[in-house]
Amino acid sequence: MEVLLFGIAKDIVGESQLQFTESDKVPSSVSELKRMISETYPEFGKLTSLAVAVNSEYAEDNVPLDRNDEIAIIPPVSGG
Amino acid sequence: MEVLLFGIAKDIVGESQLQFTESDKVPSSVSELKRMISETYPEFGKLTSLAVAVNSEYAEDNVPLDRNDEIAIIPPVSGG
Amino acid sequence: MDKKVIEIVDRIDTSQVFSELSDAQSGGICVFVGTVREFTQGEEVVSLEFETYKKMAIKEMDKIASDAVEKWSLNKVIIRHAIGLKKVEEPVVVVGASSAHRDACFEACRYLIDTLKETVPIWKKEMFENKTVWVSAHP
Amino acid sequence: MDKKVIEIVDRIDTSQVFSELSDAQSGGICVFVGTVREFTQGEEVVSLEFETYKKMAIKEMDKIASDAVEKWSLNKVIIRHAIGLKKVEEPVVVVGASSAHRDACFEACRYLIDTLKETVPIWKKEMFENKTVWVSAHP
Repeated sequence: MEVLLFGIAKDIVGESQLQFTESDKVPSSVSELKRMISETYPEFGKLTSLAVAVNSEYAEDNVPLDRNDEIAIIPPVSGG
Repeated sequence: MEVLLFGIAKDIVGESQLQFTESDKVPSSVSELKRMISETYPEFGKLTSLAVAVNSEYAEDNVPLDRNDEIAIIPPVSGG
Repeated sequence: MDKKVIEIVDRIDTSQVFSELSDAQSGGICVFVGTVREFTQGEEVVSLEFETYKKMAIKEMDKIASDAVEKWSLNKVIIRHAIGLKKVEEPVVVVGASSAHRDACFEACRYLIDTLKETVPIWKKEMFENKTVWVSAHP
Repeated sequence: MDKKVIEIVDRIDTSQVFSELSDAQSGGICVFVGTVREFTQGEEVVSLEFETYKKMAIKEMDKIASDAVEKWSLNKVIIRHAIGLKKVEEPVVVVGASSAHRDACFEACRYLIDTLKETVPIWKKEMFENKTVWVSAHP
């Protein structure tokens, strides 16, 4: 499973994508993904907000993740 | 004394200026001017509002008029 | 460019207005353009004709601009009105404000057009197929 | 032209926006342009850099535009955002609405920019002389 990273999320991880390759460590829901990245990279816990997009739509915590989904971490937006 | 006319005021009078030539009929204040033109041209009484400018500033009813002033009838404005 | 641009013109060019309002201290620019609409209250408008008492109109527009600059700490402001015959879709008025933050330029821009319509001696005649009407003249 | 213009571009040209929003049924066009301001909280900004998740950003911008068209019966609407490096005074975003009356285009324009800032996945990095900051990232 691949997770796209943007803005400060990319800086925190140091990559533009996260790879979940071992099947026992692939997050099964939005909330599990958020928990896993915040454990591995505590800097995520300091952000104003943290959202996840599934197939380029904002996804609630209970949304399940499939390895064919396009998944992205959405740190606090600041366009305009 | 000359009084400039614009918009519908010009249409009502049929001229772009009013002339007050006989000294006994020259209005001495804004209110007198308004009364005189409304008597001569009753159409002024039907307008939404009627203002007078003295030296290109809105003037209250009690402002005196001098023959050297630049005087104008300001019918309801509708710019924009 | 001066902080205030106050003009009565024969024809409005909208292409330069954001350049005119550009300022290094501004994060937001809000501009309103009033245009000739084809229908008013269901009747087809052929054209509009604008007339002004120019000397007084410039004075009144300048007061509005100065009040807005002071109230909203604007970096730049524009009030530009066209006169003469205007056809459907043509711009007749442009007002704009440039400020550090967007609240100020939105509020100022709204103030500029609302106050212009109330106080500036400009008169609009609507030309329909079979009649002409001085707008707002009668209740 | 389509009723909605939704774009992410490298460089914004403000000179055509009023032509793009022009419509025979519109009496008012309101446009907001966001530009790079030289100082933020007293510190001198050298430049801004914008990055986006383009596919999702276009979707979110389209939702905002569609909601505004419906709510305010707009004749035309534009949301155009720039990405990449932007220097002081450069435009970074243009939003605009074209409607029969001015209330609608003012309210819609404000809604477009406010909602864009809340939901559209675009990120802004402020570059100062000695540091860079992702705007709004931290409380």
